Amino acid sequence: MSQVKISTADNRTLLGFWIYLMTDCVLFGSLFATYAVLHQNTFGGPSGQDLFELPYVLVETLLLLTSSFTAGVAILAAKAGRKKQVIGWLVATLLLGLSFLVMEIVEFQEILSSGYSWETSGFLSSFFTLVATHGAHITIGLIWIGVMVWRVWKLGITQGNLRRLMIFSLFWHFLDVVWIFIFTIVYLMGVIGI
Amino acid sequence: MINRRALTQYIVGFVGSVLLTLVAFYIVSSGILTGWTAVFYIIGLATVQCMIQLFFFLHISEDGRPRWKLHSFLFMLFALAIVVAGSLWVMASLNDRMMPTTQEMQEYMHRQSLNGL
Amino acid sequence: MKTKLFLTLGLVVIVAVLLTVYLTSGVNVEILNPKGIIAEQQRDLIVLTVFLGLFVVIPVYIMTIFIIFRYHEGNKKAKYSPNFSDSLLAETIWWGIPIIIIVFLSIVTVVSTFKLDPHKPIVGDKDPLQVQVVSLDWKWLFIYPEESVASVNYAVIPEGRPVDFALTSDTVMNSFWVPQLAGQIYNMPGMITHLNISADKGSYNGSSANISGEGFAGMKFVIQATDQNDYKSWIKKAQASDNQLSQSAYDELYKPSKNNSVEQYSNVRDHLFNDVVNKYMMPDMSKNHSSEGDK
Amino acid sequence: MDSIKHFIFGDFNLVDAIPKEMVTLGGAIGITLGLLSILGLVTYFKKWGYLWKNWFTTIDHKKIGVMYIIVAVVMLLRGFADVIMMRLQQATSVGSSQGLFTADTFQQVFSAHGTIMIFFVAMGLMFGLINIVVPLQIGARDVAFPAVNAISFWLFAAGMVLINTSMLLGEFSAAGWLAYPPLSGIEFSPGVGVDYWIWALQVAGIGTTLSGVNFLVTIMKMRAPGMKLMKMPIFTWSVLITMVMVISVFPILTGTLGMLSLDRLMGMHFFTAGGGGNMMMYVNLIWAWGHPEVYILVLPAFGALSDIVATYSRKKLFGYPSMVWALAAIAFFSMIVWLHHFFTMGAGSEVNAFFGITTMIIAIPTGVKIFNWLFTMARGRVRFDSPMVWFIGFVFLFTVGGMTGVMLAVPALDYQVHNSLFLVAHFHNTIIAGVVFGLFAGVTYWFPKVFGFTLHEGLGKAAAWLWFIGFAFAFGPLYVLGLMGATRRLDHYAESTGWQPLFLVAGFGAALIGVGIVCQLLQVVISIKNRKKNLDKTGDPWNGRTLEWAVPSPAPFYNFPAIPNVTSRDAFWQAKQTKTPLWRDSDIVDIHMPKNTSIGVVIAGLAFVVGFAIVWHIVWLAVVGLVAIIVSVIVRATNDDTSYTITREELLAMEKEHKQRYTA
Repeated sequence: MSQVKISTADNRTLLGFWIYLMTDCVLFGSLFATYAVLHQNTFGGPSGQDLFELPYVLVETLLLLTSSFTAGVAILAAKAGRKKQVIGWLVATLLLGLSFLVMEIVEFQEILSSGYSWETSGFLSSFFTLVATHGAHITIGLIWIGVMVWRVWKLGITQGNLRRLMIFSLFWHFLDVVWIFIFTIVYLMGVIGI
Repeated sequence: MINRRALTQYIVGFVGSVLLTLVAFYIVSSGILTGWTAVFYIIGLATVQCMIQLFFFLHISEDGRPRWKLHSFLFMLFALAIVVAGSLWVMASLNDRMMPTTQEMQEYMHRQSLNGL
Repeated sequence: MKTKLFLTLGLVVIVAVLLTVYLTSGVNVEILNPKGIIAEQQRDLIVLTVFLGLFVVIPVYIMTIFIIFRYHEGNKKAKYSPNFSDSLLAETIWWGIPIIIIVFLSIVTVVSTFKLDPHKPIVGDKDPLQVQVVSLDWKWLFIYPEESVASVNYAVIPEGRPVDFALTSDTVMNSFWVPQLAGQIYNMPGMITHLNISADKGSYNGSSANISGEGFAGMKFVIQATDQNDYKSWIKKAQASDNQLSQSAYDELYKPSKNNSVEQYSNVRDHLFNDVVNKYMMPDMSKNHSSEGDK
Repeated sequence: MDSIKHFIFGDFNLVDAIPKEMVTLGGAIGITLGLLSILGLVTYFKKWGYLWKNWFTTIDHKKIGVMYIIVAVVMLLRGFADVIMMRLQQATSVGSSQGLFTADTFQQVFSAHGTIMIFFVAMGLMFGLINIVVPLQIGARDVAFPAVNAISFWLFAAGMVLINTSMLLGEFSAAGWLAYPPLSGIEFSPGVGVDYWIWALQVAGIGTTLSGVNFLVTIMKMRAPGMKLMKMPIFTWSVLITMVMVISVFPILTGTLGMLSLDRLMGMHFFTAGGGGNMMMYVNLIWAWGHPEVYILVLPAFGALSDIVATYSRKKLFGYPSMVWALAAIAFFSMIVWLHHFFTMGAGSEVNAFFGITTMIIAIPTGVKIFNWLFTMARGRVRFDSPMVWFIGFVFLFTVGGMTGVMLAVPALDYQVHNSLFLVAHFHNTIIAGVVFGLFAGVTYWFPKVFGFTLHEGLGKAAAWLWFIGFAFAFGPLYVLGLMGATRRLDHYAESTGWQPLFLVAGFGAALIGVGIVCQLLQVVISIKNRKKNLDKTGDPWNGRTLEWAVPSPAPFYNFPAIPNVTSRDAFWQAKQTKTPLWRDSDIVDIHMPKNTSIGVVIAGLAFVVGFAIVWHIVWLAVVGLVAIIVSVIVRATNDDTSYTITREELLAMEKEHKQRYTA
């Protein structure tokens, strides 16, 4: 397959998507600021130390990190024009992302089953909202991978597909960066108890 | 073939991130550091990991002239820092002037238990 | 163009001045005729900032009128230099002078903000009188903890003596404002804010300055500053009043009502104010106001 | 049975939703009749095809700009109807009389007035002008992402429709234009009003964020070759800085409204009084977006005035670099001042003092801009057409607004006049005299570029003078009332306060402004009627300085046959002076233009459905709508055939036809 080149229009789209990611950063920033203000208002309910099991979250983090790596390699394969490899790495990214999402839903389920919910306290409201907003972005990303696998399988690596794959990889790496701060500020600091 | 140099960049970025995550995890779960010192270290590790991912995964350095990607990222960081730091400073000042003292809360709890509610 | 401008400006200025003089002669412009130490200093700030502001506004007005008359296209005598587009002198003036004004005003700001901090008790010969204020759905409850009396929409304070209002709300956000005595401060549920004032003799209108629902316009109250013995007799009258502010009486008062008339209560349930504040801090043992079983 | 009905219709039931209050019912009937008659007319004249092909699915930035301005003008009329209701109520509701409206209706009226005037009139006029002018000024054919631009406009329109549906079905928020909790919480505002407010703003807000991204990339990447940043027209500079602010702060609005909605719908405790919530965080976040928002509104107006003053004075803009630095300084400082909106909440003195000082500092670059405009007029040949008359009104009234702003910046002083009518008069001073006058001047100035004929001058000037004098009479008394202790949002006050005469004068002022608006509507109607006589034959009616005047009026859909090469500031003026053409026929090549797309209308329609469903708690409809949005985005994103080519010959033919149209 011939090497596909990035056109000026594509560069403009990539820059436009990057600036959209900056606005998403500010959205997460406002959720982080609210979490920082409310995380001690447990209102008699459980605190971070009671709820979070770090090993479980570590596995989640490593899953997402690996999926970020596989997404990167998928882009390299796409630039090299290797259709089968692209689909392989994309499916790997999909499976890793999906298992991350499932683990997150299981964690929420555990909290809900122990009788607490987002209605319990300001802390739990901001915890659920911050992590669930990230989860929603992950879900959008997973749908996106599904669509891309189908498009690449059907049309191979066209210029349009390459551009969309590169936009997807920006989005996926960005979500991993946001998760670094969720893992640090919500979970690690939650267990420390600051 | 897959471009060798780019692949090594991704591997380095990946391994670096995993290591930083494990170190942060170890610091907290083993409890060798606690309180604000622990927080200081894990925030530092998170920032380093963020920069690694920006550089190796998000290719923030490969930017045409003028470097719009970098400028927009730095300006966003600046706006974010103002909002988050400003909010924390303002809310801290508001809270410590207005929140009823813990001592008053204890008295209230005590009175509630007395009334058998 | 020119005559229209001159005519309009003149008309507007004349009418505005006439209007203000006519309307304010018979009427009490509260903020500009303060009756408390805090409000006096705030009035002085208003005068100072208007004076400083005019340093910029008047030159702008004069320059604008001059330029309109001089450089409109009809006046061929005026110099026309299309590339006259920068002058270091002009730039330094209109960056420099405003900076100086603002630096001076910043100093005034820092000094006045710390001096007029509503949280800071006023140093007087007598220690401040503690008055607790709870804003309810559309009325004000004043509680005198030492004398254990309370009153609705009306409070008597000894003139000249510092008063420390501790403010909270048992409903939405309100803002406790008595223009002739001091600036306003928000009342918020679950939080205590403070306003320290000291008043000359007289009767002063107060209101809520923050929208709080349907009865907002009716949330008016009066602060009466009297000499020592009038204050004492008012307190005695309150202590003698037969309706007592028990928890159930408070629950009755909590129910929304508009344009409440003045009422007085005797022996207030102790710690009522603190319980109103702390009830938002803990899961609701007694949040539902209909909880009986109280003394 | 009842649970099934609740599942299908949520809390919506037609009988309860119809407004009971006489006035709102009257308004609702009025709107419905107006709407039905317009739909009837369009069907009668069989224009649906034309509208769909040329307007609903257009991606031409000029047409989208015109649609923004049409929505803004319609909303100006709606917002001004609220003004008349408020003035009547405050002039009559004294002592024993309760005036014309109940307290609840009055509170809905001022909440709607504030929200509509800021979000749909000011933002609408601003984005209308930005859409029309920016691509033309930087020598581009369109914005960076035409489809996203269409989506942004239609989301803005969907927000407008959602807010007006609240008048027909249900009620609107009674908690003011920024709905502070706990009043806006579910406990104290159980109705659907606040939900309508939240979701109208969310839908329009997301559209605005997308526009921010779109225009930032347009200005960054699509300037004509040779147009360095410091050679850009000053209006485009103000838009660049405004869009940087839009992308920095609008997500905060999205996040805060989202959290408030979660409080109301899911019982969360972000901003509730109990349950571990913290209402002060809402006030903090909403103003961290709120204050930059008002500067987002005023900067493009400043940019428009800079271009206008330079053109009508036939002179270069005075101190171009200083003006750019002033814009940047205003934008920077506007992001660190937001606490002056709640000095009276009780933060520490050091916090209040810091934010007081940063607020004052903004007055310096604003003052610099005013002096620079005046010196632009100095030694020029100033022609006082109606845009310049708006500018003169701006100078006289906006400086007073600036002075009262510096007064309000001093915390100790703000304690007295916060939330009083003094504050109301101040922000109307800066928004009406600043944003509205600046944008009216801009609309008059760039009108011929879009429609091909100039607006009627006499009526334009009459409208300007009526607005000035009306403004002085409407808000002069409010300044005095604020000092007399009158707070804002009062639906009733006592006889003894002595305020009534001043409220009557304010009512008279509002009436004058009303006549001014009528003049503006007349101006448009009469200008359309005798447009043949006021045709703009040369494309350069005002002897302009920037690129947009280099193309004929009305500007062809592709704007420039060949992208002009720019060598200096005021590119078109240099080209006229040195007689060098900006492009030659030999430069004309095949060009790619984006195809029309219905994605905007589809996504906005679905967004309206989702918003309506969330407001009335119809869960299944919200989910279905959301899924449909995602599917339509995927369908659009995977469609590669989105542009068509125009050959060189077609362009040359069209250019020749343009020239003949006026010379023959």
